[in-house]
Amino acid sequence: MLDGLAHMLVTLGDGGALSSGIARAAAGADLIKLVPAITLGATAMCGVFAAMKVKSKLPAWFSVASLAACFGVVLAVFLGHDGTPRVAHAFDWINFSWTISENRASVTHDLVSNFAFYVDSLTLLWMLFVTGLAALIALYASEYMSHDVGAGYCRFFAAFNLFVFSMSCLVMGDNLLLTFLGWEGVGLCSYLLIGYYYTKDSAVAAGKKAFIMNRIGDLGFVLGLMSTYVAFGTLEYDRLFDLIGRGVDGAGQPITGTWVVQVIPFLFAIGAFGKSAQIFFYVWLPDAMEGPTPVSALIHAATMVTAGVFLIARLYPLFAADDAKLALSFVAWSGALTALWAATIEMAIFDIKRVMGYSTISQLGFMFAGLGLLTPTGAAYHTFTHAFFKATLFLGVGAVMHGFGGQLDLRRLSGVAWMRGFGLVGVAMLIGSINLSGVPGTAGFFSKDMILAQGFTTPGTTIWGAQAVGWILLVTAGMTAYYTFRTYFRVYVGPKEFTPGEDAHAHDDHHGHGHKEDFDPTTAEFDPHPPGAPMKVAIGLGMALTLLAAIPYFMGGHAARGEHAAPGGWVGGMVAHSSAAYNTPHEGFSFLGLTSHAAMYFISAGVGAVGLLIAAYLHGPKGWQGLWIGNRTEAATSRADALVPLLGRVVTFARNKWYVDEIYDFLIVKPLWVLSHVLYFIDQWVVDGLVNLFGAAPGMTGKAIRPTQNGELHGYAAWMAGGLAVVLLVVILVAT
Amino acid sequence: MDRVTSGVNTLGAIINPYMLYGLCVLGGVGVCLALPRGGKRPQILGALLAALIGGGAMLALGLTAGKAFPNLYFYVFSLLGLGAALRVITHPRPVYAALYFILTVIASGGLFLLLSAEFMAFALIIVYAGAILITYLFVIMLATQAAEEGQTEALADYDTHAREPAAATVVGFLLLALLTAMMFGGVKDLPAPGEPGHTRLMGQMHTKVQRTLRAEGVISPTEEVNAVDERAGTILVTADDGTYRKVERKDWPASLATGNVESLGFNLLRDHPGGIEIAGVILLMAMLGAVVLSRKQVQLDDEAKKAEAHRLGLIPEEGGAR
Amino acid sequence: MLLAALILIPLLFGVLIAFAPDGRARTLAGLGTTLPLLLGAYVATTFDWTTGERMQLGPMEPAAWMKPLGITLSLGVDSVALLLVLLTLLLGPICVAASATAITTRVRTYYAWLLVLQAAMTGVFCARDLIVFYICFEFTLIPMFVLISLWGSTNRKKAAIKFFLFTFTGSVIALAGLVYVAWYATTTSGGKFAGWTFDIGVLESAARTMSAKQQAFVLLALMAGFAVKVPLFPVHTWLPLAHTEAPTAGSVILAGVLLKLGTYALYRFVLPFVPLAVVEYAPLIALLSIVGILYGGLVCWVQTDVKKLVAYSSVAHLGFCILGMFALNNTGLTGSILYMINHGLSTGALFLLIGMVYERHHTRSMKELGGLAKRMPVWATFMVFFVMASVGLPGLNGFVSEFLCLLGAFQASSAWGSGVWHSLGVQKGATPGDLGPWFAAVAGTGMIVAAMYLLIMVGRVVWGKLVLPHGHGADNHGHGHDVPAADSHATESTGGLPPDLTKREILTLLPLAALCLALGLYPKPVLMALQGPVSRTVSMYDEMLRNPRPGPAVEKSAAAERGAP
Amino acid sequence: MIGLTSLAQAAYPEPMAGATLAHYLAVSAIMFVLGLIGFLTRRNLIIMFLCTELMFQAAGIALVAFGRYHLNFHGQTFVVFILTVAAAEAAMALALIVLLFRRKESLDARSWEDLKG
Repeated sequence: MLDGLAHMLVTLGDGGALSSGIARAAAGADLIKLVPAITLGATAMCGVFAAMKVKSKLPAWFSVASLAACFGVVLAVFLGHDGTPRVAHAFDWINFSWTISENRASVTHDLVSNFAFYVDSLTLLWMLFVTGLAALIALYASEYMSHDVGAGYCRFFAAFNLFVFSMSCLVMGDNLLLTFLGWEGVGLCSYLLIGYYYTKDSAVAAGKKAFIMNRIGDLGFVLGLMSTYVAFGTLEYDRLFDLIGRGVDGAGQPITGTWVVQVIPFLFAIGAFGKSAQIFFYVWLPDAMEGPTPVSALIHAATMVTAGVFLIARLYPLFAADDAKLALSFVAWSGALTALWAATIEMAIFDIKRVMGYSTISQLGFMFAGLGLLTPTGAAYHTFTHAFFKATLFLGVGAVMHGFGGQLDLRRLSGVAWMRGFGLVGVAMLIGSINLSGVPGTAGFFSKDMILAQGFTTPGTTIWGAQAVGWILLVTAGMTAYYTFRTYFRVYVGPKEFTPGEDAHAHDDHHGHGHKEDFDPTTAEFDPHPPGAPMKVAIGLGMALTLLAAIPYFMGGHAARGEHAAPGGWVGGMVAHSSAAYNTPHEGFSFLGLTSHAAMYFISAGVGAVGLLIAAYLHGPKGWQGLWIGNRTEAATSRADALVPLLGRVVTFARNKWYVDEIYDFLIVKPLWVLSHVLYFIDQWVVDGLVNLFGAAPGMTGKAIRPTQNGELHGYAAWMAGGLAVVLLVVILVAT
Repeated sequence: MDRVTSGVNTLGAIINPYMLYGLCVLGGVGVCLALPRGGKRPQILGALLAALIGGGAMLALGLTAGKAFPNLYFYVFSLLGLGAALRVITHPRPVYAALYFILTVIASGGLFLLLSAEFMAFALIIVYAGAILITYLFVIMLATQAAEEGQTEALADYDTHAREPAAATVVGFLLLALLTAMMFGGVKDLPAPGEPGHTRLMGQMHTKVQRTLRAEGVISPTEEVNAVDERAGTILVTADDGTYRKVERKDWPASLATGNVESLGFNLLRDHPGGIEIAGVILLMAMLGAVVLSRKQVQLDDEAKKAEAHRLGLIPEEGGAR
Repeated sequence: MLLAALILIPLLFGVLIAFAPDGRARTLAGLGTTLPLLLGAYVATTFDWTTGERMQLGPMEPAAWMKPLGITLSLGVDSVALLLVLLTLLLGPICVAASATAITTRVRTYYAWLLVLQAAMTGVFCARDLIVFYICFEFTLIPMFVLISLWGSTNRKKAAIKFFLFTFTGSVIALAGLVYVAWYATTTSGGKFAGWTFDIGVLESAARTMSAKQQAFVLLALMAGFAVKVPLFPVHTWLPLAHTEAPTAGSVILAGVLLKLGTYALYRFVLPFVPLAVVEYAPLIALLSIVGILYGGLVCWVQTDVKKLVAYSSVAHLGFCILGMFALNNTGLTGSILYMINHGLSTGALFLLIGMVYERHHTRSMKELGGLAKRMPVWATFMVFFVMASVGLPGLNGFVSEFLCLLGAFQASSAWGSGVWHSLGVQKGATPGDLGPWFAAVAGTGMIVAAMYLLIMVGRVVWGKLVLPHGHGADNHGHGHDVPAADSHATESTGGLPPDLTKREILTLLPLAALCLALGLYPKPVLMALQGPVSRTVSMYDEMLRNPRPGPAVEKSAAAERGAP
Repeated sequence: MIGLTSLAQAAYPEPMAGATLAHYLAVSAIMFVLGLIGFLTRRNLIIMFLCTELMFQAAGIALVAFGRYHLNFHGQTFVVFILTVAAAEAAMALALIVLLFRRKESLDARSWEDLKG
């Protein structure tokens, strides 16, 4: 442990730490150890600030600076990275070996999982956007959380930094166990940050739910991890990938067709589903929107929820080692169904933040489908673009919440973009929306296209029902365009009209501190509070990054252009140099003489356009300000209202999230709760009752013979005489 | 072993078992009747019956002994002791009971004498009859209400009425039947003196041997006993001129024999020193205990006194003369 | 000598306190627990950790005590025992500090018994003689009984009696088993009477030659005693009651050390003494522990008394400990021993925290407490920290041990689906055994349940709106009421303590927190130190499990069966 | 001068003809049973104690008879101890009786049935 720390300190203490550090990075990836060190240090510092009762924005600036430094470190390592995976060893963690005699021979075994970081291009890709966005969002949060300056502020940034630390462990962990540490760590931070407004019961419940649902998935992760150890005798990625690459397990037996490749991927998939809120597990993510918006932006949109994608990408060799690709088919189908399922809900609900939450679930479904459809590149690229545009969208939504007293109902907000100070927000939302709905030319368009096209390219014989997955995704893409612009049209354009939220009690509350004087829900005099400089900087940067995210697609070769060397451009290159490299099938169908990917450009653009147009027709504003076909004149109504009765109960069902929470409650929680009560009853009355019965037996016996002990001297004497007589009788009978 | 077979004389040879059990039953009935019941008549009848049965049993024992009419003293002491014991348990007045007990003790002393336990016989009479029973009498005096002037002493209810006499007698005589039945298993006659016992005490009593020998004139006053070897039957005697000689067993005087007291003393002090110590401690403790207990002042509150007096029938009416 | 000093110093101070004035009792108790702690730290440096399996630090010549019976006053520790001794020593000063304001009546008696208890507990871990072990083992009952029955809460008498009788009954049966082993050891060598001995090392080798049937009976007897102490599933009912009623320091010691006496005894006696029976019944015991994990967890869910909840959670946690132990491989056994220490730290700390709230508000009911984060932020921070340690969050101590226990159970067979050890050598990380992935999978759901009940507890007590019990109000319905945040500081009485933790209380918690973190992030030294004794035990089992047909142990026992009457 | 065997046994003269061990044991048994019956039936505490003394007497007779039968002194030694115990017991018991009598002014054993002081 100490040598790692000492090395880190030396690195830090070196004159001109960063420059020399960068110089060293060329030689090794040791510098990357600074990321967890800095973030952990920042967490501790925030704790110190709390103890010192700092009442300024110091923790925020400190966090922003340290996160920016982290980003710088990652960038430096990235620039110095030559494509070969490296391991940066910090200190030993669970690392021990033992020698036992097996068959009279001493054999040494070990269990090694160190605090060591595995640096390859996949890691760096993830770390780049994790640290970059974290710094950006910390900046945003410095203003967003300003109402809570003091202990709460410190708490927020401590958890924030701890989150980045955990995320870096998750992404960079050199072994499955360290990944798991990060995995659980981000879960903890998610729990703490969702429940940030801890006096609100719904927030506390949401945090709890997130943690517990995650834990269910984590069980899959742990079992997968232990299976891996049993099969391969190691948890370290480099040893693991080496063995899988050779197609053997730890004992040198081939793994093809064994439980190793058939069972383990399923277990990890379940773990990934939990963290990434996929089918069966998604229910926690919408509730997680109870947390402050920066948290939603960073954790529940951009980074943490993509941990599942990362895990499968990281273990892609293991997933791909199965010839039948059972687990990947499972992943593909789960992803597609999740995408569709979430999209149906989004179309019905009114809470704009939850729309974003479900949209995240849906987009994560795309990513999983991409993984399942054998394009880890597509999945990674979509993760990458999604991180930026979804973060931007969240930041925008946060600005609206911040400005309108926590109002989130899209029926109560309209024409926000036209209001003073919200112009940037409107633009940012538009850019986010076109990315999300896949308007051609945007980053989101390209990344989604890679996955969609793969659905029709990957043979159905490899991935079971790949084409069906493709169709589902295509339909979902259309729905995505619809629900994205439904929100956009209703909230950001249209007549300027709003009802302020109940600041102190609404969704994202506690804004009262700084702005209470602005707010009086009884009068229409409410002055929307436009975002300040830090928020604007963050939103602007996010917007810019979102736009720039399309560029990597064109760096390097691309399938659509017939360059098969590194599909997916820059990201493709990054993935190809990592463990997630996979020879993705690209010779699918051809359509009008175009390759599948090229054809998909047009098809998905068409589908997206249909969705967008429907949204414009149903929700668009009237007149010039928006699109001309719209007719909406006030915030609360739209043409869609007329459709609701036609669809009958379906809308109600969808609006109530298909009652999945209730079904879970009825099928799992309630029975368990009843069972618990029954068990407690058993514990008190049967198990303990039995014990008490044993305990009471002597007492009862005593009670039964108590009358003989009446204190009567004669009685005792008579008993003695009688006893003597009996003894004598026995002696006589025995003796004769 | 010789001793066991020579004089086999089980109880079965003395008395027919059925007769014994019959006697037990009859004796039981007698004792039962003799117990105080408040009235006089059945008590006298019972006492007579019990006495008759007892006498009859003793007679039977004697007649069937198979030898010449047995030792008269045994019967005298036995009958005296048992009769007095019967009166101890049947007499309603505690003082009389205590006095009868003294009679029992004396009779037991007689039996002890017959069993050649002279020391114990006198110790018994001195300690029991002389000390313990006198204490009893004191306590009886202390713990009895003084009779009113001019009235005869009223007997307490608990003295005049026995508790469950029938049941107790049945239990008692059942026990007796069992106890006596034990003796049918072959209890032996008392052995004749013959084989020397294991007590070889003379070797330890040089002074006594020397004194006795001098007194009997077996040795001269100037000679001293040097060693006593009882097994070999020699006593080594040294003259003052340094010569020594042996006194053979045949020359030993009868008075040299170890007496009862000597034997008992050796047995007590040599074989049971721990027991003596413990007995001493017990006595000391008893003394301290008695002192402590008797110093304790019991304050009887009026309420309780009255209630108890009521119970005892001392105050017939509320507000009556005290 | 050092070990004897570790036992004698608290004992001496205990006696001293009994005769000291009330005012000095605390100081003396602090001294009497801190000195052994310092000495313990020194002992740890003199211990040779590289050969942890060797009994060390004992006197060269054990003093004979009862010669005819071969009972000696011999002391010595291996690394397992030493770690547990250190845990005991650490909890000593913490318990004294935690009692500073909580104990106001009969102060002298309290601290005297506390120190005597510590001496007895240290003695259990240091004993190398069976009788010394057993005497110390049983002697822990008396101080604990007194602590519960004099300074406990409302139902303390019943709890104390139940605690005493329950554990005592069990351990008497265990004594029968142990004495049987000792008796067996006197007659085995050539059928002649070899003289009594109670040296654990000697008995160990003798006991292994017993026949399978004899071992099964001995196992049953030992389990009867030690499983109660642990406590394993069906015999756990004394624990919640005792925990709930005990004073804070009592609960800390109960959770921290007393339960470990049972697990330690299992490690020290059951595993080495009766391997044949252990192999045969390991799945059954593992099953019971799994039942305990889930059952304890689910029962926790419906508790309203925080302390009771944590008490039941101990049942669940120690289920993991036993599961790992009976996996009979290195990972499992290492995890199990580490679990003993970790559970002592985190659960002990939780009891301390609950005690601190109880001292202020005189209630432990979740219905009457809520949202304490607002009022007691420092307390809340510690609470969340230790709850996370208890939940098994990686990076904190609980995870390492829990993971190792589960991994041990998981690998104790070949693979998924096979269930039984039959394809030896196919899987690198697998070890012979009869448990397997399914055991780990089912037990693993305990992780979820643990998160569930602990977070529900945290959600109610730490988060949410501030709820405090009625002080002395007229309308005391026991349901608490919402206290507006503004006047929350002045209105409620907090037993003369400030609303949040005092410096003393923080100082009691800090060492525990630091250790939780240290053992979570750098458990390597401990893990390596445990490998000596663990490997020694596991090697034997490995041998036996790999050669289920007449192996050396079985042959020996067959010979013994012929030889024995 | 006396015979060869007489010296050591001089303490035990010829047994009285006709009285066997059984005779003495029978007397002892009857006396014991009488004492027992007395103890069971009488309600006066003092008389009850007298009855226990009676049983002591019976035991003494049996012991001495057995001692005589075995030609040793252990029986008599035991009687010495019985005497000691009887004396101690009498002292204590009588003190207690006086105490009890002072408290309730009654010697009825039934007054003391309530097992509490």
